[in-house]
Amino acid sequence: MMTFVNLLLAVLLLALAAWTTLARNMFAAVVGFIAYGALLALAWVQLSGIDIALTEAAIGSGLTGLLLLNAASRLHVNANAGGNTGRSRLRVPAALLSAAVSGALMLCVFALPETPPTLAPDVAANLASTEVRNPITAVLLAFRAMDTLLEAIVLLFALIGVWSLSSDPHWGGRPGLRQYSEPNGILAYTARVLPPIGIVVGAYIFWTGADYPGGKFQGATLLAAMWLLVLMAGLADAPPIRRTWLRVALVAGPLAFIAVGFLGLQTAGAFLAYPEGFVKPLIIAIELALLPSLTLVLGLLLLGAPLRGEEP
Amino acid sequence: MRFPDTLTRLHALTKADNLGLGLVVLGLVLQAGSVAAALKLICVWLLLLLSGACVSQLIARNTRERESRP
Amino acid sequence: MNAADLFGVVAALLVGIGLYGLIVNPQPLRKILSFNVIGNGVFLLFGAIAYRGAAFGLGSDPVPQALLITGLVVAFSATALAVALLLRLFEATGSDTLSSEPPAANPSAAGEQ
Amino acid sequence: MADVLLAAAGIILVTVALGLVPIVRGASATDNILAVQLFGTGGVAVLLLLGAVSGAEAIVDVALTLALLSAFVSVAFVKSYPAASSDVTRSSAMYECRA
Repeated sequence: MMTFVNLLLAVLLLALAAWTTLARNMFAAVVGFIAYGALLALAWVQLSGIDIALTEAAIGSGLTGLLLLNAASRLHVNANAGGNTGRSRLRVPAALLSAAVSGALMLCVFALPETPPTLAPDVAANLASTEVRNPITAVLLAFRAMDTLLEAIVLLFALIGVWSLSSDPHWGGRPGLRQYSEPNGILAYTARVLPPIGIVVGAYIFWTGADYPGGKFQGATLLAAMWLLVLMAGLADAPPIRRTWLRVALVAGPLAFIAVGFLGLQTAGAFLAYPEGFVKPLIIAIELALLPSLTLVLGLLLLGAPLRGEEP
Repeated sequence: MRFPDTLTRLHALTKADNLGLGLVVLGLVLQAGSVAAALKLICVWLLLLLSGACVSQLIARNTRERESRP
Repeated sequence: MNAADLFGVVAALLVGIGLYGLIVNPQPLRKILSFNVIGNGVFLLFGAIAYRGAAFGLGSDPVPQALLITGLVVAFSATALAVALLLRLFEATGSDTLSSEPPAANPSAAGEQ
Repeated sequence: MADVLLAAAGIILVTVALGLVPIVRGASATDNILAVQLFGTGGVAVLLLLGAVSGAEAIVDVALTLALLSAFVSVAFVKSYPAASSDVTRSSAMYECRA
Protein backbone atom coordinates (compact mmCIF):
# COMPACT_ATOMS: atom_id res chain seq x y z
CA MET A 1 0.00 0.00 0.00
CA MET A 2 2.91 2.33 0.74
CA THR A 3 4.29 1.60 -2.72
CA PHE A 4 0.92 2.46 -4.21
CA VAL A 5 0.87 5.86 -2.50
CA ASN A 6 4.46 6.46 -3.60
CA LEU A 7 3.62 5.58 -7.20
CA LEU A 8 0.64 7.91 -7.12
CA LEU A 9 2.83 10.71 -5.78
CA ALA A 10 5.43 10.05 -8.47
CA VAL A 11 2.90 10.18 -11.31
CA LEU A 12 1.31 13.37 -9.94
CA LEU A 13 4.71 15.01 -9.47
CA LEU A 14 5.74 14.29 -13.04
CA ALA A 15 2.40 15.45 -14.43
CA LEU A 16 2.58 18.72 -12.53
CA ALA A 17 6.21 19.30 -13.52
CA ALA A 18 5.30 18.78 -17.17
CA TRP A 19 2.37 21.14 -16.75
CA THR A 20 4.59 23.77 -15.13
CA THR A 21 7.09 23.75 -17.96
CA LEU A 22 4.69 23.36 -20.88
CA ALA A 23 1.49 25.21 -19.94
CA ARG A 24 0.44 27.92 -22.36
CA ASN A 25 -0.79 30.24 -19.66
CA MET A 26 1.90 31.81 -17.47
CA PHE A 27 -0.34 32.11 -14.44
CA ALA A 28 -1.48 28.49 -14.68
CA ALA A 29 2.17 27.44 -14.85
CA VAL A 30 2.97 29.29 -11.61
CA VAL A 31 -0.08 27.79 -9.92
CA GLY A 32 1.08 24.37 -11.08
CA PHE A 33 4.47 25.06 -9.56
CA ILE A 34 2.95 25.88 -6.16
CA ALA A 35 0.92 22.66 -6.15
CA TYR A 36 4.02 20.80 -7.30
CA GLY A 37 5.95 22.19 -4.32
CA ALA A 38 3.27 20.93 -1.92
CA LEU A 39 3.49 17.46 -3.51
CA LEU A 40 7.27 17.55 -3.29
CA ALA A 41 6.93 18.09 0.46
CA LEU A 42 4.90 14.86 0.58
CA ALA A 43 7.64 13.08 -1.38
CA TRP A 44 10.23 14.28 1.13
CA VAL A 45 8.13 12.89 3.97
CA GLN A 46 8.17 9.54 2.18
CA LEU A 47 11.97 9.76 1.94
CA SER A 48 12.01 10.40 5.73
CA GLY A 49 13.35 13.89 5.29
CA ILE A 50 10.88 15.73 7.50
CA ASP A 51 13.22 18.70 7.92
CA ILE A 52 13.45 19.02 4.15
CA ALA A 53 9.69 18.62 3.80
CA LEU A 54 9.27 21.58 6.15
CA THR A 55 11.75 23.65 4.17
CA GLU A 56 10.17 22.68 0.88
CA ALA A 57 6.65 23.49 2.08
CA ALA A 58 7.83 26.83 3.46
CA ILE A 59 10.44 28.07 0.99
CA GLY A 60 10.16 25.89 -2.12
CA SER A 61 6.39 26.10 -2.44
CA GLY A 62 5.27 29.08 -0.39
CA LEU A 63 7.88 31.79 -0.80
CA THR A 64 9.05 30.87 -4.31
CA GLY A 65 5.43 30.54 -5.42
CA LEU A 66 4.59 33.98 -4.08
CA LEU A 67 7.67 35.45 -5.74
CA LEU A 68 6.71 34.03 -9.13
CA LEU A 69 3.04 34.95 -8.70
CA ASN A 70 4.03 38.57 -8.07
CA ALA A 71 6.44 38.58 -11.00
CA ALA A 72 3.82 37.12 -13.34
CA SER A 73 1.30 39.78 -12.35
CA ARG A 74 3.85 42.58 -12.75
CA LEU A 75 4.81 41.30 -16.20
CA HIS A 76 1.19 41.36 -17.42
CA VAL A 77 1.67 37.94 -18.92
CA ASN A 78 -1.95 36.92 -19.03
CA ALA A 79 -2.40 34.74 -22.02
CA ASN A 80 0.03 32.56 -23.89
CA ALA A 81 1.90 35.71 -25.04
CA GLY A 82 2.73 33.93 -28.26
CA GLY A 83 5.83 32.56 -26.69
CA ASN A 84 6.12 29.00 -27.81
CA THR A 85 6.23 29.64 -31.52
CA GLY A 86 9.67 31.20 -31.76
CA ARG A 87 11.78 28.15 -31.24
CA SER A 88 9.92 25.25 -32.74
CA ARG A 89 13.01 24.09 -34.57
CA LEU A 90 14.66 23.64 -31.18
CA ARG A 91 12.01 21.27 -29.90
CA VAL A 92 13.20 17.98 -31.30
CA PRO A 93 16.88 18.40 -30.36
CA ALA A 94 15.86 19.72 -26.94
CA ALA A 95 13.62 16.72 -26.35
CA LEU A 96 16.37 14.35 -27.44
CA LEU A 97 18.93 16.05 -25.21
CA SER A 98 16.59 16.04 -22.20
CA ALA A 99 15.72 12.39 -22.75
CA ALA A 100 19.42 11.56 -22.95
CA VAL A 101 20.17 13.42 -19.71
CA SER A 102 17.24 11.72 -17.95
CA GLY A 103 18.34 8.32 -19.25
CA ALA A 104 21.91 8.84 -18.10
CA LEU A 105 20.75 9.90 -14.64
CA MET A 106 18.48 6.85 -14.41
CA LEU A 107 21.37 4.58 -15.32
CA CYS A 108 23.32 6.24 -12.50
CA VAL A 109 20.45 5.62 -10.07
CA PHE A 110 20.46 1.91 -10.87
CA ALA A 111 24.26 1.68 -10.95
CA LEU A 112 24.61 2.90 -7.35
CA PRO A 113 26.72 0.59 -5.17
CA GLU A 114 24.90 -2.13 -3.25
CA THR A 115 26.13 -0.92 0.16
CA PRO A 116 25.63 2.84 0.06
CA PRO A 117 28.31 5.12 1.50
CA THR A 118 26.84 6.90 4.48
CA LEU A 119 27.86 9.29 7.19
CA ALA A 120 24.88 8.37 9.37
CA PRO A 121 26.99 6.20 11.77
CA ASP A 122 29.44 9.06 12.32
CA VAL A 123 26.62 11.48 13.01
CA ALA A 124 24.92 9.01 15.33
CA ALA A 125 28.19 8.44 17.21
CA ASN A 126 28.93 12.14 17.66
CA LEU A 127 25.38 13.37 18.20
CA ALA A 128 25.65 13.10 21.99
CA SER A 129 28.60 15.51 22.09
CA THR A 130 26.49 18.29 20.56
CA GLU A 131 23.69 17.93 23.13
CA VAL A 132 21.03 18.60 20.50
CA ARG A 133 18.81 15.70 19.54
CA ASN A 134 17.93 16.59 15.95
CA PRO A 135 20.77 15.19 13.82
CA ILE A 136 20.10 17.70 11.02
CA THR A 137 20.52 20.63 13.38
CA ALA A 138 23.70 19.02 14.68
CA VAL A 139 25.07 18.81 11.13
CA LEU A 140 23.94 22.34 10.24
CA LEU A 141 25.33 24.08 13.30
CA ALA A 142 28.09 21.86 14.66
CA PHE A 143 29.60 19.51 12.10
CA ARG A 144 29.16 21.73 9.03
CA ALA A 145 28.59 25.11 10.66
CA MET A 146 30.76 26.85 8.06
CA ASP A 147 28.21 25.95 5.34
CA THR A 148 25.40 27.49 7.34
CA LEU A 149 27.39 30.65 8.02
CA LEU A 150 28.17 31.09 4.34
CA GLU A 151 24.54 30.35 3.45
CA ALA A 152 23.37 33.20 5.66
CA ILE A 153 25.91 35.42 3.91
CA VAL A 154 24.80 34.26 0.45
CA LEU A 155 21.28 35.39 1.36
CA LEU A 156 22.66 38.81 2.30
CA PHE A 157 24.57 39.04 -0.99
CA ALA A 158 21.43 38.12 -2.93
CA LEU A 159 19.58 40.91 -1.12
CA ILE A 160 22.35 43.39 -1.98
CA GLY A 161 22.09 42.22 -5.59
CA VAL A 162 18.33 42.76 -5.62
CA TRP A 163 18.62 46.19 -4.03
CA SER A 164 21.33 47.29 -6.43
CA LEU A 165 18.83 46.84 -9.27
CA SER A 166 16.78 49.83 -8.13
CA SER A 167 16.81 52.89 -10.36
CA ASP A 168 18.84 55.88 -9.16
CA PRO A 169 15.98 58.09 -7.89
CA HIS A 170 14.59 55.26 -5.79
CA TRP A 171 17.82 54.11 -4.22
CA GLY A 172 17.38 53.87 -0.47
CA GLY A 173 13.61 54.06 -0.76
CA ARG A 174 10.84 51.65 0.12
CA PRO A 175 10.58 48.33 -1.71
CA GLY A 176 7.32 47.27 -3.36
CA LEU A 177 4.19 49.31 -3.97
CA ARG A 178 2.08 50.87 -1.25
CA GLN A 179 -0.84 48.56 -0.60
CA TYR A 180 -4.30 49.65 0.39
CA SER A 181 -7.31 47.81 1.67
CA GLU A 182 -10.58 48.57 3.35
CA PRO A 183 -9.77 49.13 7.04
CA ASN A 184 -12.68 46.95 8.13
CA GLY A 185 -12.61 44.61 5.17
CA ILE A 186 -11.91 40.93 5.18
CA LEU A 187 -8.32 41.35 4.02
CA ALA A 188 -7.47 43.59 6.94
CA TYR A 189 -9.27 41.13 9.20
CA THR A 190 -7.22 38.24 7.84
CA ALA A 191 -4.03 40.23 8.31
CA ARG A 192 -4.98 40.89 11.92
CA VAL A 193 -6.07 37.35 12.79
CA LEU A 194 -3.57 35.12 11.01
CA PRO A 195 -0.22 36.72 12.01
CA PRO A 196 -0.52 36.08 15.76
CA ILE A 197 -1.18 32.41 15.01
CA GLY A 198 1.56 32.33 12.39
CA ILE A 199 4.07 33.93 14.74
CA VAL A 200 3.32 31.37 17.43
CA VAL A 201 3.68 28.53 14.91
CA GLY A 202 6.89 30.04 13.51
CA ALA A 203 8.40 30.43 16.97
CA TYR A 204 7.36 26.88 17.81
CA ILE A 205 8.97 25.46 14.68
CA PHE A 206 12.09 27.46 15.41
CA TRP A 207 12.24 26.34 19.03
CA THR A 208 11.53 22.68 18.40
CA GLY A 209 14.40 22.57 15.87
CA ALA A 210 16.99 21.62 18.47
CA ASP A 211 15.36 18.28 19.22
CA TYR A 212 12.82 17.59 16.48
CA PRO A 213 12.52 18.59 12.82
CA GLY A 214 12.35 22.35 12.47
CA GLY A 215 14.78 25.20 12.80
CA LYS A 216 15.61 28.79 12.04
CA PHE A 217 15.05 28.80 8.27
CA GLN A 218 11.61 27.26 8.48
CA GLY A 219 10.62 29.44 11.43
CA ALA A 220 11.97 32.57 9.74
CA THR A 221 9.99 31.76 6.59
CA LEU A 222 6.73 31.66 8.50
CA LEU A 223 7.55 34.89 10.32
CA ALA A 224 8.46 36.57 7.02
CA ALA A 225 5.22 35.36 5.44
CA MET A 226 3.21 36.87 8.28
CA TRP A 227 5.10 40.17 7.96
CA LEU A 228 4.28 40.24 4.24
CA LEU A 229 0.63 39.51 5.00
CA VAL A 230 0.50 42.63 7.18
CA LEU A 231 2.20 44.63 4.41
CA MET A 232 -0.19 43.28 1.75
CA ALA A 233 -3.19 44.40 3.78
CA GLY A 234 -1.74 47.89 4.03
CA LEU A 235 -1.66 47.78 7.84
CA ALA A 236 2.01 48.74 7.75
CA ASP A 237 4.50 49.90 5.17
CA ALA A 238 7.84 48.43 4.18
CA PRO A 239 10.78 50.30 5.72
CA PRO A 240 13.05 52.33 3.44
CA ILE A 241 16.21 50.35 2.86
CA ARG A 242 18.30 53.38 3.82
CA ARG A 243 17.38 52.99 7.50
CA THR A 244 20.32 52.20 9.75
CA TRP A 245 18.35 49.96 12.12
CA LEU A 246 17.30 47.81 9.19
CA ARG A 247 20.84 47.35 7.96
CA VAL A 248 22.12 46.64 11.46
CA ALA A 249 19.37 44.05 11.98
CA LEU A 250 20.24 42.42 8.67
CA VAL A 251 23.89 41.87 9.47
CA ALA A 252 23.49 41.26 13.23
CA GLY A 253 22.76 37.53 12.84
CA PRO A 254 25.73 36.63 10.61
CA LEU A 255 28.00 38.87 12.71
CA ALA A 256 26.96 37.06 15.87
CA PHE A 257 27.68 33.77 14.11
CA ILE A 258 31.16 34.97 13.13
CA ALA A 259 31.76 36.26 16.66
CA VAL A 260 30.95 32.81 18.08
CA GLY A 261 33.34 31.39 15.49
CA PHE A 262 36.20 33.57 16.74
CA LEU A 263 35.24 32.75 20.31
CA GLY A 264 35.86 29.11 19.37
CA LEU A 265 39.32 30.09 18.15
CA GLN A 266 40.07 31.39 21.64
CA THR A 267 38.45 28.73 23.78
CA ALA A 268 38.46 25.52 21.76
CA GLY A 269 41.34 26.00 19.36
CA ALA A 270 39.53 26.19 16.02
CA PHE A 271 37.23 28.58 14.15
CA LEU A 272 33.60 27.67 14.92
CA ALA A 273 34.61 25.04 17.47
CA TYR A 274 32.46 25.09 20.59
CA PRO A 275 33.96 24.74 24.08
CA GLU A 276 32.98 21.62 26.01
CA GLY A 277 29.74 22.00 27.92
CA PHE A 278 28.57 25.11 26.09
CA VAL A 279 27.61 23.47 22.82
CA LYS A 280 23.85 23.59 23.07
CA PRO A 281 23.62 27.11 24.55
CA LEU A 282 25.91 28.43 21.82
CA ILE A 283 23.95 26.67 19.06
CA ILE A 284 20.70 28.11 20.38
CA ALA A 285 22.30 31.55 20.72
CA ILE A 286 23.41 31.45 17.06
CA GLU A 287 19.97 30.34 15.92
CA LEU A 288 18.26 33.00 18.01
CA ALA A 289 20.56 35.68 16.58
CA LEU A 290 20.00 34.49 13.02
CA LEU A 291 16.19 34.30 13.28
CA PRO A 292 15.37 38.05 13.00
CA SER A 293 18.03 38.61 10.35
CA LEU A 294 16.74 35.73 8.26
CA THR A 295 13.14 36.87 8.65
CA LEU A 296 14.06 40.31 7.35
CA VAL A 297 16.23 38.98 4.51
CA LEU A 298 13.56 36.56 3.27
CA GLY A 299 10.82 39.17 3.47
CA LEU A 300 12.89 41.84 1.72
CA LEU A 301 13.99 39.41 -1.00
CA LEU A 302 10.31 38.86 -1.77
CA LEU A 303 9.56 42.59 -1.80
CA GLY A 304 12.27 43.17 -4.40
CA ALA A 305 14.07 46.33 -5.42
CA PRO A 306 12.96 49.72 -4.07
CA LEU A 307 10.28 51.31 -6.27
CA ARG A 308 9.43 54.46 -4.32
CA GLY A 309 11.13 57.25 -2.47
CA GLU A 310 11.20 57.47 1.29
CA GLU A 311 7.80 59.12 1.56
CA PRO A 312 5.03 56.62 2.18
CA MET B 1 -20.49 20.70 -15.50
CA ARG B 2 -22.27 20.31 -12.22
CA PHE B 3 -20.87 23.47 -10.69
CA PRO B 4 -21.14 25.97 -13.50
CA ASP B 5 -19.38 29.03 -12.07
CA THR B 6 -16.64 29.97 -9.66
CA LEU B 7 -18.89 30.81 -6.72
CA THR B 8 -20.61 27.43 -6.73
CA ARG B 9 -17.26 25.72 -7.05
CA LEU B 10 -16.05 27.74 -4.06
CA HIS B 11 -19.09 26.53 -2.17
CA ALA B 12 -18.18 22.93 -2.97
CA LEU B 13 -14.55 23.48 -2.06
CA THR B 14 -15.28 24.80 1.42
CA LYS B 15 -17.24 21.64 2.20
CA ALA B 16 -14.19 19.56 1.37
CA ASP B 17 -11.96 21.90 3.35
CA ASN B 18 -13.97 22.04 6.53
CA LEU B 19 -15.85 18.79 6.74
CA GLY B 20 -13.46 16.47 4.93
CA LEU B 21 -10.42 17.51 6.89
CA GLY B 22 -12.53 17.60 10.04
CA LEU B 23 -13.53 13.97 9.57
CA VAL B 24 -9.94 12.92 8.86
CA VAL B 25 -8.81 14.74 12.01
CA LEU B 26 -11.65 13.20 14.00
CA GLY B 27 -10.55 9.74 12.92
CA LEU B 28 -6.93 10.40 13.76
CA VAL B 29 -7.72 11.99 17.14
CA LEU B 30 -9.34 8.73 18.24
CA GLN B 31 -6.09 6.86 17.82
CA ALA B 32 -3.64 9.62 18.74
CA GLY B 33 -0.96 8.57 21.21
CA SER B 34 -1.37 11.36 23.72
CA VAL B 35 -3.72 14.17 24.62
CA ALA B 36 -1.17 16.73 23.40
CA ALA B 37 -0.93 15.06 19.99
CA ALA B 38 -4.72 15.00 19.72
CA LEU B 39 -4.97 18.66 20.66
CA LYS B 40 -2.35 19.52 18.05
CA LEU B 41 -4.37 17.75 15.36
CA ILE B 42 -7.44 19.72 16.38
CA CYS B 43 -5.38 22.91 16.24
CA VAL B 44 -4.41 22.16 12.64
CA TRP B 45 -8.07 21.75 11.81
CA LEU B 46 -9.07 24.97 13.56
CA LEU B 47 -6.30 26.86 11.77
CA LEU B 48 -7.54 25.61 8.42
CA LEU B 49 -11.14 26.48 9.33
CA LEU B 50 -10.11 30.04 10.12
CA SER B 51 -7.84 30.56 7.14
CA GLY B 52 -10.30 28.81 4.84
CA ALA B 53 -13.10 31.11 5.98
CA CYS B 54 -10.97 34.21 5.38
CA VAL B 55 -9.66 33.07 2.03
CA SER B 56 -13.03 31.98 0.66
CA GLN B 57 -14.49 35.38 1.62
CA LEU B 58 -11.64 37.10 -0.18
CA ILE B 59 -11.97 34.97 -3.29
CA ALA B 60 -15.74 35.37 -3.38
CA ARG B 61 -15.47 39.14 -3.11
CA ASN B 62 -12.78 39.17 -5.79
CA THR B 63 -14.99 37.11 -8.09
CA ARG B 64 -18.01 39.30 -7.52
CA GLU B 65 -16.08 42.43 -8.37
CA ARG B 66 -14.62 40.75 -11.43
CA GLU B 67 -18.08 39.78 -12.64
CA SER B 68 -19.76 43.09 -11.89
CA ARG B 69 -17.23 44.77 -14.13
CA PRO B 70 -18.24 45.00 -17.80
CA MET C 1 10.72 -1.08 -6.35
CA ASN C 2 11.64 0.72 -3.14
CA ALA C 3 11.11 4.40 -2.43
CA ALA C 4 14.74 5.36 -3.12
CA ASP C 5 14.73 3.86 -6.62
CA LEU C 6 11.27 5.18 -7.42
CA PHE C 7 12.03 8.74 -6.43
CA GLY C 8 15.46 8.47 -8.04
CA VAL C 9 13.75 7.75 -11.36
CA VAL C 10 11.27 10.58 -10.75
CA ALA C 11 14.20 12.91 -10.04
CA ALA C 12 15.92 11.94 -13.29
CA LEU C 13 12.72 12.60 -15.23
CA LEU C 14 12.21 15.93 -13.46
CA VAL C 15 15.67 17.04 -14.56
CA GLY C 16 14.79 16.05 -18.13
CA ILE C 17 11.45 17.88 -18.06
CA GLY C 18 13.03 20.99 -16.59
CA LEU C 19 15.88 20.97 -19.11
CA TYR C 20 13.43 20.73 -21.99
CA GLY C 21 11.40 23.64 -20.63
CA LEU C 22 14.56 25.68 -20.05
CA ILE C 23 15.61 25.30 -23.67
CA VAL C 24 12.25 25.60 -25.39
CA ASN C 25 10.49 28.41 -23.49
CA PRO C 26 11.56 31.86 -24.68
CA GLN C 27 10.08 33.78 -21.75
CA PRO C 28 12.57 34.37 -18.92
CA LEU C 29 9.99 33.75 -16.20
CA ARG C 30 9.27 30.35 -17.73
CA LYS C 31 12.98 29.70 -17.82
CA ILE C 32 13.20 30.50 -14.12
CA LEU C 33 10.34 28.09 -13.43
CA SER C 34 12.00 25.37 -15.49
CA PHE C 35 15.30 26.00 -13.77
CA ASN C 36 13.59 25.47 -10.43
CA VAL C 37 12.17 22.18 -11.70
CA ILE C 38 15.69 21.05 -12.64
CA GLY C 39 16.93 22.14 -9.22
CA ASN C 40 14.18 20.17 -7.49
CA GLY C 41 15.09 17.13 -9.58
CA VAL C 42 18.72 17.37 -8.49
CA PHE C 43 17.69 17.80 -4.85
CA LEU C 44 15.33 14.83 -5.06
CA LEU C 45 18.05 12.66 -6.60
CA PHE C 46 20.42 13.63 -3.80
CA GLY C 47 17.68 12.92 -1.26
CA ALA C 48 16.97 9.50 -2.78
CA ILE C 49 20.67 8.63 -2.48
CA ALA C 50 20.70 9.90 1.11
CA TYR C 51 17.67 7.69 1.86
CA ARG C 52 19.69 4.61 0.90
CA GLY C 53 22.25 5.57 3.54
CA ALA C 54 19.79 5.14 6.43
CA ALA C 55 21.48 3.58 9.45
CA PHE C 56 21.63 3.63 13.25
CA GLY C 57 18.01 4.53 13.73
CA LEU C 58 18.27 7.55 11.45
CA GLY C 59 15.72 7.34 8.64
CA SER C 60 18.14 8.86 6.18
CA ASP C 61 21.73 10.06 6.03
CA PRO C 62 21.60 13.43 7.86
CA VAL C 63 24.62 15.07 6.23
CA PRO C 64 23.14 15.24 2.69
CA GLN C 65 19.84 16.27 4.25
CA ALA C 66 21.44 19.26 5.93
CA LEU C 67 23.15 20.15 2.66
CA LEU C 68 19.78 19.91 0.93
CA ILE C 69 18.24 22.43 3.32
CA THR C 70 21.13 24.78 2.58
CA GLY C 71 20.62 24.13 -1.12
CA LEU C 72 16.89 24.91 -1.01
CA VAL C 73 17.51 28.23 0.70
CA VAL C 74 20.28 29.20 -1.73
CA ALA C 75 18.06 28.20 -4.67
CA PHE C 76 15.40 30.52 -3.31
CA SER C 77 17.83 33.44 -3.07
CA ALA C 78 19.03 32.78 -6.63
CA THR C 79 15.43 32.73 -7.85
CA ALA C 80 14.69 35.99 -6.07
CA LEU C 81 17.71 37.61 -7.70
CA ALA C 82 16.73 36.26 -11.12
CA VAL C 83 13.18 37.57 -10.76
CA ALA C 84 14.50 40.98 -9.71
CA LEU C 85 16.77 41.07 -12.77
CA LEU C 86 13.85 40.11 -14.97
CA LEU C 87 11.57 42.80 -13.54
CA ARG C 88 14.30 45.39 -14.05
CA LEU C 89 14.75 44.21 -17.63
CA PHE C 90 11.02 44.54 -18.16
CA GLU C 91 11.05 48.01 -16.64
CA ALA C 92 13.93 49.08 -18.85
CA THR C 93 12.86 47.55 -22.16
CA GLY C 94 9.13 46.92 -21.75
CA SER C 95 9.57 43.43 -23.13
CA ASP C 96 8.89 40.23 -21.25
CA THR C 97 10.00 37.79 -23.88
CA LEU C 98 13.28 37.09 -25.58
CA SER C 99 11.82 35.31 -28.57
CA SER C 100 12.60 38.01 -31.14
CA GLU C 101 16.25 38.21 -30.18
CA PRO C 102 17.60 34.79 -29.25
CA PRO C 103 21.16 35.99 -28.43
CA ALA C 104 19.78 38.22 -25.69
CA ALA C 105 18.59 35.11 -23.89
CA ASN C 106 21.96 34.77 -22.21
CA PRO C 107 22.18 37.80 -19.89
CA SER C 108 18.90 37.21 -18.10
CA ALA C 109 19.18 33.46 -18.14
CA ALA C 110 22.61 33.84 -16.56
CA GLY C 111 20.95 35.30 -13.49
CA GLU C 112 19.48 31.92 -12.73
CA GLN C 113 22.76 30.10 -12.63
CA MET D 1 -4.81 -0.31 10.23
CA ALA D 2 -1.87 1.29 8.47
CA ASP D 3 -3.23 0.00 5.17
CA VAL D 4 -6.59 1.65 5.79
CA LEU D 5 -4.92 4.97 6.55
CA LEU D 6 -2.70 4.71 3.48
CA ALA D 7 -5.69 3.83 1.33
CA ALA D 8 -7.42 6.94 2.64
CA ALA D 9 -4.34 8.99 1.78
CA GLY D 10 -4.32 7.51 -1.72
CA ILE D 11 -8.00 8.28 -2.23
CA ILE D 12 -7.47 11.89 -1.12
CA LEU D 13 -4.55 12.22 -3.52
CA VAL D 14 -6.63 10.89 -6.42
CA THR D 15 -9.52 13.22 -5.56
CA VAL D 16 -7.26 16.24 -5.35
CA ALA D 17 -5.65 15.28 -8.65
CA LEU D 18 -9.10 15.13 -10.25
CA GLY D 19 -9.60 18.68 -8.99
CA LEU D 20 -6.74 19.70 -11.25
CA VAL D 21 -8.49 18.51 -14.41
CA PRO D 22 -10.43 21.77 -14.95
CA ILE D 23 -7.14 23.70 -14.87
CA VAL D 24 -5.72 21.61 -17.65
CA ARG D 25 -8.89 22.25 -19.60
CA GLY D 26 -8.33 25.98 -19.27
CA ALA D 27 -10.32 27.43 -16.41
CA SER D 28 -10.14 30.99 -15.12
CA ALA D 29 -7.39 32.26 -12.83
CA THR D 30 -9.72 32.12 -9.82
CA ASP D 31 -10.48 28.48 -10.48
CA ASN D 32 -6.76 27.83 -10.56
CA ILE D 33 -6.35 29.32 -7.13
CA LEU D 34 -9.30 27.26 -5.87
CA ALA D 35 -7.43 24.18 -7.02
CA VAL D 36 -4.36 25.33 -5.10
CA GLN D 37 -6.49 25.83 -2.02
CA LEU D 38 -7.84 22.30 -2.45
CA PHE D 39 -4.28 21.07 -2.89
CA GLY D 40 -3.24 22.75 0.35
CA THR D 41 -6.06 21.13 2.33
CA GLY D 42 -5.60 17.76 0.63
CA GLY D 43 -1.88 17.92 1.29
CA VAL D 44 -2.52 18.64 4.96
CA ALA D 45 -4.91 15.68 5.21
CA VAL D 46 -2.45 13.32 3.46
CA LEU D 47 0.39 14.55 5.70
CA LEU D 48 -1.67 13.92 8.83
CA LEU D 49 -2.50 10.41 7.61
CA LEU D 50 1.12 9.65 6.73
CA GLY D 51 2.15 10.99 10.13
CA ALA D 52 -0.27 8.58 11.82
CA VAL D 53 1.11 5.69 9.75
CA SER D 54 4.79 6.36 10.37
CA GLY D 55 4.36 7.56 13.94
CA ALA D 56 6.55 10.61 13.31
CA GLU D 57 4.70 13.36 15.12
CA ALA D 58 6.80 16.07 13.48
CA ILE D 59 4.87 15.53 10.26
CA VAL D 60 2.05 17.46 11.92
CA ASP D 61 4.40 20.47 11.93
CA VAL D 62 4.82 20.16 8.18
CA ALA D 63 1.03 20.12 7.90
CA LEU D 64 0.81 23.29 10.00
CA THR D 65 3.34 25.05 7.78
CA LEU D 66 1.56 23.97 4.62
CA ALA D 67 -1.79 25.15 6.00
CA LEU D 68 -0.48 28.60 6.89
CA LEU D 69 1.35 29.13 3.63
CA SER D 70 -1.44 27.95 1.36
CA ALA D 71 -3.69 30.57 2.94
CA PHE D 72 -0.91 33.09 2.45
CA VAL D 73 -0.56 32.28 -1.25
CA SER D 74 -4.32 32.65 -1.77
CA VAL D 75 -4.28 36.07 -0.13
CA ALA D 76 -1.35 37.07 -2.31
CA PHE D 77 -3.33 35.97 -5.36
CA VAL D 78 -6.30 38.12 -4.49
CA LYS D 79 -3.96 41.05 -3.92
CA SER D 80 -2.02 40.74 -7.14
CA TYR D 81 -4.86 39.60 -9.42
CA PRO D 82 -7.73 41.94 -8.63
CA ALA D 83 -10.85 42.15 -10.71
CA ALA D 84 -10.42 41.58 -14.45
CA SER D 85 -6.84 42.73 -14.68
CA SER D 86 -3.41 41.71 -13.53
CA ASP D 87 -2.18 45.13 -12.61
CA VAL D 88 -1.01 45.78 -9.09
CA THR D 89 -1.27 49.56 -9.22
CA ARG D 90 -4.83 49.32 -10.39
CA SER D 91 -5.68 47.20 -7.40
CA SER D 92 -4.32 49.78 -5.01
CA ALA D 93 -6.27 52.52 -6.75
CA MET D 94 -9.41 50.45 -6.52
CA TYR D 95 -9.01 49.70 -2.85
CA GLU D 96 -8.20 53.30 -2.18
CA CYS D 97 -11.40 54.68 -3.61
CA ARG D 98 -13.46 52.09 -1.79
CA ALA D 99 -11.83 52.75 1.55
